[in-house]
Amino acid sequence: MKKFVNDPRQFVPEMLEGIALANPDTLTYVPEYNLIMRSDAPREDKVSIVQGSGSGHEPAHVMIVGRGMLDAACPGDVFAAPPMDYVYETAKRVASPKGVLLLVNNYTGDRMAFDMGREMAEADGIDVRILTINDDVAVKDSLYTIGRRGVAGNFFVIKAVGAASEQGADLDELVRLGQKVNDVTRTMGVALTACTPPAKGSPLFELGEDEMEFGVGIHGEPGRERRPLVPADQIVDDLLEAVVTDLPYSSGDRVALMINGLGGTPISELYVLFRRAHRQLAERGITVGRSYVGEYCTSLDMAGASLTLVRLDDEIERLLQAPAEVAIRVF
Amino acid sequence: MKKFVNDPRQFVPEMLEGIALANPDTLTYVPEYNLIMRSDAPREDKVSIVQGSGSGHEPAHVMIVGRGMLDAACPGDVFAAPPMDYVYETAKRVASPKGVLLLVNNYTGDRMAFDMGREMAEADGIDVRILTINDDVAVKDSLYTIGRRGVAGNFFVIKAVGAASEQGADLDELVRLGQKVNDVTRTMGVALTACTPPAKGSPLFELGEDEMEFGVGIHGEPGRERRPLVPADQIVDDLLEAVVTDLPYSSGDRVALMINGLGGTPISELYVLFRRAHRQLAERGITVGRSYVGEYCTSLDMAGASLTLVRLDDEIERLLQAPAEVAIRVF
Amino acid sequence: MSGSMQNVELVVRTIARCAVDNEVYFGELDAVVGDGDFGYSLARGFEKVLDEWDGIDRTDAGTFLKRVGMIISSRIGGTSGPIWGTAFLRAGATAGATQGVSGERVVAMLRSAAEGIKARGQSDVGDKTLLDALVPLTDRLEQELTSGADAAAALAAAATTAREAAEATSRLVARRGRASYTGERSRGSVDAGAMALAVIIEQISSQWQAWQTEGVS
Amino acid sequence: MSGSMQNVELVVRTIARCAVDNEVYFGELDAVVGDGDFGYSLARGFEKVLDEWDGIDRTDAGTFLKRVGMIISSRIGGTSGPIWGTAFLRAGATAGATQGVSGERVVAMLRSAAEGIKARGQSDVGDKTLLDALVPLTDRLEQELTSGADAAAALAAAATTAREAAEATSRLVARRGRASYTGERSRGSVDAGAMALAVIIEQISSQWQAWQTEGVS
Ligand SMILES: Nc1ncnc2c1ncn2[C@@H]1O[C@H](COP(=O)(O)OP(=O)(O)O)[C@@H](O)[C@H]1O
Ligand SMILES: Nc1ncnc2c1ncn2[C@@H]1O[C@H](COP(=O)(O)OP(=O)(O)O)[C@@H](O)[C@H]1O
Ligand SMILES: [Mg+2]
Ligand SMILES: [Mg+2]
Ligand SMILES: [Mg+2]
Ligand SMILES: [Mg+2]
Repeated sequence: MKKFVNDPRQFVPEMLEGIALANPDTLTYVPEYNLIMRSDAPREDKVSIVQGSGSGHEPAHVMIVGRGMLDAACPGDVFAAPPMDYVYETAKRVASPKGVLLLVNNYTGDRMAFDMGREMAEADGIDVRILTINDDVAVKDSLYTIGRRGVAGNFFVIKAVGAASEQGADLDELVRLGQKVNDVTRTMGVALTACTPPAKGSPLFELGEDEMEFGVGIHGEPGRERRPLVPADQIVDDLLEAVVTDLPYSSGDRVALMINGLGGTPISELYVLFRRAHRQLAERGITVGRSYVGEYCTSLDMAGASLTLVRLDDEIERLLQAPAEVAIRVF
Repeated sequence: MKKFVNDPRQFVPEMLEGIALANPDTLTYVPEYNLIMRSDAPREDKVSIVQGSGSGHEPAHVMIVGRGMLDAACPGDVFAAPPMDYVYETAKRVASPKGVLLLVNNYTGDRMAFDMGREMAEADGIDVRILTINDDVAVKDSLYTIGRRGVAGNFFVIKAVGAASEQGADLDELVRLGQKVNDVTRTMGVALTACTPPAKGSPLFELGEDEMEFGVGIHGEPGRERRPLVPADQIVDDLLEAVVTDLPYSSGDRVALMINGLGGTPISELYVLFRRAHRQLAERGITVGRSYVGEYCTSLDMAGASLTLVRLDDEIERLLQAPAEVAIRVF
Repeated sequence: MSGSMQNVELVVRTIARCAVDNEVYFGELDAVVGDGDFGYSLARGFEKVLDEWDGIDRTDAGTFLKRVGMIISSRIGGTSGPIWGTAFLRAGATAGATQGVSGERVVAMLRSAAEGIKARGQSDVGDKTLLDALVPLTDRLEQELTSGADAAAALAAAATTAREAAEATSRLVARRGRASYTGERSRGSVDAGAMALAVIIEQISSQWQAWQTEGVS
Repeated sequence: MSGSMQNVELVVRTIARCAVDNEVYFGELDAVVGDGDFGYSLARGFEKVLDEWDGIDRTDAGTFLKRVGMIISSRIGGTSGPIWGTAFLRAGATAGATQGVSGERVVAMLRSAAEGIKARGQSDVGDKTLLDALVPLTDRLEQELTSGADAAAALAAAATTAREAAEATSRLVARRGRASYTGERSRGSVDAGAMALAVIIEQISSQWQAWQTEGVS
């Protein structure tokens, strides 16, 4: 296992401690519950926004806590939803008179933990709502699953409700906005390699030198199908076809385009993908109004990428443009 | 080769085109010379700051062109310094009445190209200065090399002179500042895997499952020595010892601490390293005043990291704090 | 099937040890079409149970099992925390304020646990989950006990059934859990949760003999 | 050594083709302790030379070589662009405004090229660079020509020397270029630039025979 790791069981706590040490003025860390929260949360005048999920998707979600985005994140172990206690304790700690919005990626474990956590918090008199995110078009047959997964498109929901909550929106309004963004967001991903969870120490699956996993999930779980590896442009065309036709996005639409790296792919390659996607969208008469290239939601060290589109309107675009300040930063 | 790539020869141009498409309002791309420049450069009232180097180190330097950092970047092919013509043409295009500052990482090829390019630009009457960056403590015996290499610490020089140039500093002042930052900056890196240049298609060297390359360069060239892989904390302690004792940094110092990913290492692991470095610096009585965790200067898809320290004073800290706006961005 | 409090404790302890000992194996099972964290999650949760073992409230079997369920669901994340936590909570509720549990009661407890899992997981037999081992093994246990088998024999039979049922899950397509995203490709490998249950019941069955021999009634 | 303009062109063309054909091999040589881009850089530069071949100013040998040097240093990056560009520029300057170059002149041109490389690279013989093949092969060429050998024989001898010298670089520790950072570890593998030069001179030597036989004097 070629990783920077000490005791694998301490991987998540050590990472969280690192985040806290790097942001002493803005973030508070509560080790008992894997909780990273804004030091100034909860605020009387603002709904608190919380997201939890398994770890291993960094910067999601522990590194996007901050002004204009999350008030708190409570991750579980690598790829495991947080225990319900973490959710409950987090909700208590960020409980604002305006309420708490729990953002949940649509996976069985996450939904159960957040549901149980919400029930417990409500019993304490906290006003809590849950918003489920499910942007992954790779999941075809939702009759036989719990439904589509929440993947990188999650970023846009967080950004939008984060911005609106700073502007004073109430819980109903935030649920409406988050739902609206989720409804116009679609994602599809591809993996070139499997990822290696620290506690497992070996890759989750084997991919041949000439293979890729199309429609992969962000937990290292295999995807829609295994395909021969093709050139970058062809991969983009295939991802785009799946995503564009799903909503569908049509000629005349203005979109946000995200090329998200899955953890082991350098940003140079992501821009090669972005170039093609931008050109092909233009061919389809779709205008890229906002561009996102980098790592937003990863699968540990997996080489791969996902492509997300969000159909923009003035309301959404204004929220995406709003300032924010989080732990992943350049300067 | 598990990469998103089309024709490997088009890798760099396609990446650059992607950057241009993602930043239509702020950047201009000149394909003939691999040139990415601010659309508003040159400005009469501002020295233009340029950096070139081989490609494969992204976000350095093509993705950090923008307000408060570079005015232009002219990369060569992957790991190859740009031809002198690129440097010359770039200098011409960003020539400001206040002059042009060329930042050069200390490698044979880069120094020759920039030197030749500067001579040609000067012959055209452009006021050009070169500042060489050499923060890599891994190079021990500079009698037998061209000297220490410029690696991730480069970021701090760019940030400082970028900020000062926005505030109107002249060429002499920028050279003084850049030199000053370079003089208090030290870096050391470690690789867990080799990287794969697209044109080569296979890893540059082989590392056993239990080996790491200590003191590695950012061009995939092997490092100081091959060592058995040890836990993350031990790696940090060894890097820190090499870096701290070199300047040396001493008790009472206030520093910027950067943990830089080499391209294939997820940010979660970088925070595990950061945590230990922060704690160990505290043990040594050294205060971390500014924190940088992420990818600043990479080696394609290499799994690995480098640790950089900058000794801060008020002047340097003010420049590092100044706002900037570049292509690698979160929102 | 003798119903002392000690037997309840021994069974729970065996489950916990089994989860801790098989961390790697259970994780590998989950890695085939899942995300590989099942072994880790289960081990961390039951480790906590063992850590807190002496302090767990033993007023009666019901309380004891419910406390175990709470430790599990507060510590285990993923799908398994809520699922296994619910199973222990429900089993505890059905056990009630008694020191010992009869064979009949054990069957009722297992049925409650299965119902709890179904409700919590919106899942049923045939979805390729641990239910596909739990329900058949409960049926077999009931059948053996009804036809007069002693606890040891009934447990041995249930263990055989559990293993067969767990292995048979490889013929199913997953309709719940992480594995369901791969659709048809989930066929051909066993469900991690079902196989874990088989390993656990086998372990209980073989330990049972030892407990009886050692006189730990 | 006959000195027609045609021979100059044939030699340059052979160098260019050789660089393009050996892209992978030269890259692999550079990967051992360098960064693996040498083959790529050289191939892209000489590809450009071949692309622009017909349009290159052929007024005289000096102009021709200098133009080639300019194409190279405008297109090749890395260390090799300036190094090889300088070599051609210097050789061209020494060739001067002549249509043909004598054997003696060729030796002088190679000496100028080596001096140019030394100046540009702040390097010398023994630093484990292409100079460690270039200088010995020039010495041998001079020696053979002085003792009356014909061009073919002198080239063949120089090629043998170049190969030996290139192979001998594996005993050296790199003191310049990317390989120097690895210190002692650079011992044991040949220098990419030196070996490339050996391959090139071997190619010229073997082609030379063909050119003469085909009457391309
Ligand atoms: N909806 C469900 N209902 C019942 N059991 C389930 C359900 N989903 C998954 N399981 C069981 O849980 C096991 C996986 O547990 P775990 O790895 O913790 O879940 P995940 O990583 O998918 O969150 C599966 O092998 C299966 O037996
Ligand atoms: N300072 C120098 N002087 C002369 N030749 C050099 C020098 N440095 C490197 N070389 C030659 O160049 C070759 C490497 O070229 P190239 O791969 O383009 O350089 P790099 O990648 O290090 O910039 C070496 O094998 C060596 O023969
Ligand atoms: Mg999981
Ligand atoms: Mg190079
Ligand atoms: Mg799992
Ligand atoms: Mg090289």
